[in-house]
Amino acid sequence: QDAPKQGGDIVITYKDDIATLDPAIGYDWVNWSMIKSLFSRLMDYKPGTTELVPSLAETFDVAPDGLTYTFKLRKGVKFTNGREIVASDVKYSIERAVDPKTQGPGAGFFGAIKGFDDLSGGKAATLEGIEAPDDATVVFHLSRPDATFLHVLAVNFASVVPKEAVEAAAGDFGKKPVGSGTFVLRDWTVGQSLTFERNPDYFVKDMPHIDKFTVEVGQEPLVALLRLQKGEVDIAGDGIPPAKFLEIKNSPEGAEIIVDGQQLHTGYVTLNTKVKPFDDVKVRQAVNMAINKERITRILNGRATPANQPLPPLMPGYDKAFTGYDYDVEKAKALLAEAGHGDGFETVLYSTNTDPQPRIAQAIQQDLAAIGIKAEVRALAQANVIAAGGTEGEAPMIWSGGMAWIADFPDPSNFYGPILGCSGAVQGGWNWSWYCNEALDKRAVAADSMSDPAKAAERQAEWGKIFTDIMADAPWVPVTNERRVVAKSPRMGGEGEIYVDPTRVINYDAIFVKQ
Amino acid sequence: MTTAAPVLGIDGLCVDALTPQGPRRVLDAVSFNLMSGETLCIAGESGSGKSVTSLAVMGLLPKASLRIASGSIKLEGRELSKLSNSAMRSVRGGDVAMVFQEPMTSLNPVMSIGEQLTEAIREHQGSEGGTASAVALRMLDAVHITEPARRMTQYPHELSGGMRQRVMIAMALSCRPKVLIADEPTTALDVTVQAQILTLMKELKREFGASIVLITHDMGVVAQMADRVVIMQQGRIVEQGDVLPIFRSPRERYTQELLAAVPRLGAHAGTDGPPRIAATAAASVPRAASPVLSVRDLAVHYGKKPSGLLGGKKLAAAVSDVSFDIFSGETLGLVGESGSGKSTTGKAVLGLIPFDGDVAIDGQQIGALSQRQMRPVRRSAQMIFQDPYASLDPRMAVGAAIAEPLLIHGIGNRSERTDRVADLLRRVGLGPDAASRYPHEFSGGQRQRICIARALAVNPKLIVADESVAALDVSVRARVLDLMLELQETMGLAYLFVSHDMAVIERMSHHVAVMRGGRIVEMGTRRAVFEDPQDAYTRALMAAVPLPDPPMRKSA
Amino acid sequence: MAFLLLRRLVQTALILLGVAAITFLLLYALPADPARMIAGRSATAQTVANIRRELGLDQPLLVQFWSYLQGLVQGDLGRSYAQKTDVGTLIAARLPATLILMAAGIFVEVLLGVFLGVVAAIRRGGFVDRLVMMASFVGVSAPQFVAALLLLYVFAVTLAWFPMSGFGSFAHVVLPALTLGILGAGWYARMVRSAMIDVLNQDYVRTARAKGLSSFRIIFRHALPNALLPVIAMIGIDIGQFMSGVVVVEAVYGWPGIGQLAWQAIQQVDIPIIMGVTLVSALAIVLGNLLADLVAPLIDPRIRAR
Amino acid sequence: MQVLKSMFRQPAALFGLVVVALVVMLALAAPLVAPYSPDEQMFDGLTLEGAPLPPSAQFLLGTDTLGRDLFSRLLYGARTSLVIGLVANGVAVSIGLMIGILSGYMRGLIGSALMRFTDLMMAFPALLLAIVLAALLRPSLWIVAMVIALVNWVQVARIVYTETRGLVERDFILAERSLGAGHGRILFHHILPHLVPTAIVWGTLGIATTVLLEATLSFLGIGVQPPTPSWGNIIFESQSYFQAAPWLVFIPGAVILLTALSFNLVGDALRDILDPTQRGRG
Ligand SMILES: Nc1ncnc2c1ncn2[C@@H]1O[C@H](COP(=O)(O)OP(=O)(O)OP(=O)(O)O)[C@@H](O)[C@H]1O
Ligand SMILES: Nc1ncnc2c1ncn2[C@@H]1O[C@H](COP(=O)(O)OP(=O)(O)OP(=O)(O)O)[C@@H](O)[C@H]1O
Ligand SMILES: [Mg+2]
Ligand SMILES: [Mg+2]
Repeated sequence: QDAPKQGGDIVITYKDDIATLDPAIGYDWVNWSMIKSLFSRLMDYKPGTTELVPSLAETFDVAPDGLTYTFKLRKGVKFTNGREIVASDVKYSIERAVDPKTQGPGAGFFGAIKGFDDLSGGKAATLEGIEAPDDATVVFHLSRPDATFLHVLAVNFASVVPKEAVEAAAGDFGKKPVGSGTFVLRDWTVGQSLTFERNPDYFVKDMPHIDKFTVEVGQEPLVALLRLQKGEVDIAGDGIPPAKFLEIKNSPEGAEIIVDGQQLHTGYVTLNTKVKPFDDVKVRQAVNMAINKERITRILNGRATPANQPLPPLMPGYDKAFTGYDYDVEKAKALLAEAGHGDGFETVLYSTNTDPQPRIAQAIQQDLAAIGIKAEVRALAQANVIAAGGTEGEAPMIWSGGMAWIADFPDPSNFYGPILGCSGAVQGGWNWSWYCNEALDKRAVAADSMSDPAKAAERQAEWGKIFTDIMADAPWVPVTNERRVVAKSPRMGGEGEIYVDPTRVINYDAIFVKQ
Repeated sequence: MTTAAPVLGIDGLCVDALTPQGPRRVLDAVSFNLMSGETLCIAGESGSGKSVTSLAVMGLLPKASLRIASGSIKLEGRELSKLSNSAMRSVRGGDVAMVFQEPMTSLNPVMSIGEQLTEAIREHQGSEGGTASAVALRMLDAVHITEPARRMTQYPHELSGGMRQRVMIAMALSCRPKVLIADEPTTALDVTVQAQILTLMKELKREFGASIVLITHDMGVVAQMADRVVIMQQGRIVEQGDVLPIFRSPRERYTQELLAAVPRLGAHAGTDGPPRIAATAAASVPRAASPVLSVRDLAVHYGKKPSGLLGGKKLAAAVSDVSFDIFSGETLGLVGESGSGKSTTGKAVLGLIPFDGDVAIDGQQIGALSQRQMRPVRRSAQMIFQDPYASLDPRMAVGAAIAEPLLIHGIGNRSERTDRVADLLRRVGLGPDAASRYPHEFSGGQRQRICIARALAVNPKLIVADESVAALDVSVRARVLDLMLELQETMGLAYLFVSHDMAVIERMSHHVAVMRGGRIVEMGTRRAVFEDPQDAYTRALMAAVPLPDPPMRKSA
Repeated sequence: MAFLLLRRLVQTALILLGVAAITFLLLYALPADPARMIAGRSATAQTVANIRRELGLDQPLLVQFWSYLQGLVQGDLGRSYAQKTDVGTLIAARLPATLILMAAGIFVEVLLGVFLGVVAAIRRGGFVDRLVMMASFVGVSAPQFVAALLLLYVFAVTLAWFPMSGFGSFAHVVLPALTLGILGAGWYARMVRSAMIDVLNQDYVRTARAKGLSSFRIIFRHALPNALLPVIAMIGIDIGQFMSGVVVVEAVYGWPGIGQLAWQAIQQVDIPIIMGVTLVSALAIVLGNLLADLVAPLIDPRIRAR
Repeated sequence: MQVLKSMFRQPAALFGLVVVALVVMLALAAPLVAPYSPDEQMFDGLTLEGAPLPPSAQFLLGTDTLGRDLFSRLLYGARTSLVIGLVANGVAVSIGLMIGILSGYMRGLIGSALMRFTDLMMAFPALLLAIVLAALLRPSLWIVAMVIALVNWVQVARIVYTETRGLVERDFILAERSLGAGHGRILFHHILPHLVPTAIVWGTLGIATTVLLEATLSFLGIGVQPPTPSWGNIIFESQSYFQAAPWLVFIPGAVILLTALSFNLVGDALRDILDPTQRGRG
């Protein structure tokens, strides 16, 4: 690949409007990467990889007990309003993310910081666990060891914001963001477009590469693709719709346009362990064997690979040797018979209603029919599926497509708690299998306490084991690991990974124009 | 008599009506010529094809149901029936203008009178807006409409039947056509206005050398206007010729009958009531103690009711201070100027429009009655509307329409009703096949008879008859009037009889009321009003009646 | 007249109140929990509870409704849950686009529909009539998405006469308006055709012809106004459709109208936005109908205001 | 009988009648006619890359994106779509007619109240109602039919209301009142017949739009759920494939068009036969 060039304006399209650019609030995959570029955090990732690097922090130090983290800030870094960033800004920003008044969804990430409960419970106004002894030093005190804490400081919610700008915006900070990232929001025409310009004072030289990018929203993906082919658009953010994929792929310029990369994603079917007959592990295993994942990847035009465990292959801890349940209809039938359901049974399979999810649900439905399970497919708007999943005894099976877990940060623990752990198996939770294995929960806590960097490999192995052990209980049917497909114009340069960055989707900092 | 070529020449014209059962001939080999400067009157039976003939000349036969089968129509030697549509356009309105028989439905309900008048003027004379409306105003004035300037801004539904008729005439005359075809132009007009209109037409003829085809039932009008006469019956011309020979010595039987049936004003002078028809009826029914219809201080306002808060339009009374009684077996004849409020009175006394004052039918005050309570009253009081076409549901077969009141009031079973309908149709002189046809397939006079039949169906005690024989030829009219009298004698029917035809009023009424400007200016027994009119207007009315006698015209 | 208008305005307010109440009730009958939608997947139960409390979602329904109404009278439509901005601002930002598309779309629709309907009525039973009938059925049977994309392919991609997407110039509005117009014209065409057939048989049309007027004037000045009543009503209805229901066309042409806002809000259970859009479009519908009712007597003087 | 005979005389109406009969018969006989099960995702129904197959001898009208036979799906889909197009739409038009007539006819409080109720219903976001129902009820064909009827009647009512207002001012209505005709009689014998053309327009154009509307509603989760086919959801599922697999959109589209058109031809003929003022035409 050629070296990145500086300069150039580009246009990016998305279907959905940008909800907010407030780092304490924004939490969807579209604004996620924009917020990443508008703000900086103590920690960040090397573009296109899952490798953590200090960012606003110059250096950091972890105490041996894993309970105290000390960061030294980079000198002379300024917010785009001209003020220099000091340690108290870090403290303020994280407190703001936790403060219930902010209504931020990310508060829970900071649960390990001392005083978290007081602030989020409204009993305190600040976090006692964050100290700013001087302008250049931030110290975090944790109430329990948290091996993912550095990752936590790299999520958007830990972005550093200037208090005066937040207050000046009077509740509208999400529309008038001020940060210290690679880009500055220059203009926002609600419902139409946003313009980002490079931050000339960004603290890393030659970052970012492009001068400006314009985000046009409300753009139908099919049309965005047409515009891209005509040269009006440089990146079609929503990717290539299934209907167009083969046509583009098989066209002469296909290879240049399509960026196809792995992401931290697993598509799965949850089997509700609290609903008959899925309370029987044999039934769950039978279902695992009944689903023809190869066929499903074919329906997806090969844009996914069959999955056999909860973790996606890119995730540390993924067990390459594990094969899970093979597709075996006979064995599945036998297992069902063993469980006393030789004649099959009737059940309901939920799915969201955006293409291709209902189609995949129907493919699964047909596979289940082959072993005698009559599943009614119920394709609903996402909010309703989520509601059904979080209601005890409601949804026997849910195909997660469209809402599937994409990791917040590249650590296996992020794939456990809310979706497979006991804490998520509550009313309104995201553990739609309602699977709660206390023993595994304990092992998970133990693994997360191994915060000593030296033990990282051991911790990874332990996490991998937890996930393969889960598969013995088969609360999920891991179905596919979908790759993200982004379409870019031929003039756009850079490795595929920075368009499908595992931690931020499109890495606006790293992309460049080839000229 | 000139030997010059006729302005309009019709030769062997045959027209077929298309019916589901196949074509039915409605015009059979009609031929006549219209000379320049001549007035040709077409008279004849109702339904004989007079209107169809004139429509054929205009090229306006309804495509869906009537078609020229053969024959030629020549205007100044030019064959009209083969003209292209656009060529025909310049003929229509410009060279040949027409006044239609039914003024109610012939004006566009959503356009102001002014616009409907001026557009034709503009179309054919190319005058600018200002002059066109000046011409229009002049024409309205010429047809003697009250407040012509205001009428220009009004809509057809706000005008009385006679006013609309005059608008139609004004419209036709405004372009100074070479040939004017007027289909019953004065049917709805009171005699004074009729006289004025006829004079106007004569003037037109003199001034512009226009030729006129005048279709009328009124032999008085024929006598007064015609140079030549065409008598039609059942789609055929039975006799045609100069006016004097026809009146003096009619050759055909039908013509003789027609002339014999002409009512003459003063024919009943010296008697009190209408002539007796039924031999069987009791010698004299004693006058009932209480009237069938009693009206006191009736007033009607059109327009919006003033609303409390911000006030509504200023209201002008269309009718005020009207009081009268009608006893059973008696007829009150209502005459008067067009627009004087006759129809309004008729509608109000049946509670069809909001009114002030007291109206009692059969002793019952109707002002306070609900729709449900009104129903028995409706059975005993029926109305025959001035415009028969507009008052018939275009989507209901005539038989069903006549049977409707029976059905509404639960009279008889299915077969009895069918019989009754057939009987009524026969009595008003329509064939039994009429029952299955629809209103638009009838001639004006036929529709009027349908409405009469419908009103008679339930044997009411009171009938408000609004110009209900205006469109009938004299022979049919005589039959219908006799029928009405007979029913009155046998069943004690009471009539409020609105008509502009003084001879008819004279024949039908016991009492007569004369209206003008919404008020009754004179009321009394027929004898008193006819033989000794007090009011100047009444006297003018009497004087304006045309006499059905051509020679007398010459000496007048 | 003024009094009548006043009465209708009061009725309008009542209708809006009714719409607000029903919508509110329905939204809360939804099992989906807005707090959870905002909180996203990683949120703890505590976070969700906090959000719920901050949004006032833990209050009894009536209290919530009451405070919503209080805001409403002061012209405050509330704050979006997901976007954390004034709903009023969000709607106002998209209102011009919606109104422009509405005006243009209805214009095309009515023009095309009336024209085709009139032509079909005149050529009744003939080839043109059949063609118009076919066309109107193609219009209503066509899925909007496909129709919009086809037009886009032809006129924006292949011929490049118009821009593919966006908002701002006259050229931008042509294709979306054309799409909506072509799809909707069928209704107008059919209504006008059947009303015109009736009217053309009336005596007053015969009178107009007897005056020797041009066919054009006869049809458009004499006959058409008598056939327009249903068209007026249809326009009233369409105003409502355009205010909330043109999501697909907006999406295809990247048109920043209210439809897209509403659609996204529904997906996210963003109640304040849904309420706001509902009320604004309800207002438009009621005003549209009011307009239709007021225009009808102007077209047909026989209908006097009751 | 008379009606039927007149209809046979008009080629267009005859064509419509034949198509309507054919569609209904095919829907009823779907299991006998369909070459495959409508739900079977056939292994050889997709290319190796997962693309649907164009029409061929094996799959008469091609396959869809899951490898199912389109012809079979259309046959079975006719059942759903006919119910929606005829029943749901029919009910909507009937209710709309009723309420529209009443509110246009009645004066004073009741008429005005009825119309304001219609306004309210119209102003109310139907989509929302659909979503809520979807979330609360078990989706079924009848619920979607109900929702469609509930949504569509309002517009019919509006049109009918306006037309009725014009009709009541006609003189023959006054004449009917003078005869003593009650409200019911005037409404049903004299006003309703004049609204038949409108009803036919809505009844037949409505078939096409409701069949499509059903798909929108199933998309929202109410109404027939996959894999049950309906003409609408066949189109909807694949509408973005209109280039890659045009048969998936245009064939069902043509079927909807043809069906609605045929109903319209029959309706138009019926109207002409019932409308006396149009009688006698050659
Ligand atoms: N549109 C039509 N369709 C079928 N028959 C018609 C139509 N119009 C008129 N007729 C018939 O044609 C015949 C002649 O009608 P026409 O209107 O010319 O009578 P007319 O002489 O003008 O009578 P009147 O004096 O009553 O107006 C009548 O029998 C009538 O029933
Ligand atoms: N709907 C209406 N709105 C307003 N004014 C009306 C309306 N109907 C009638 N008028 C007016 O009321 C007056 C009386 O009309 P009416 O119809 O009673 O006259 P008429 O005596 O029957 O006349 P004609 O002999 O011409 O039929 C006229 O000046 C007319 O313009
Ligand atoms: Mg006549
Ligand atoms: Mg009168």
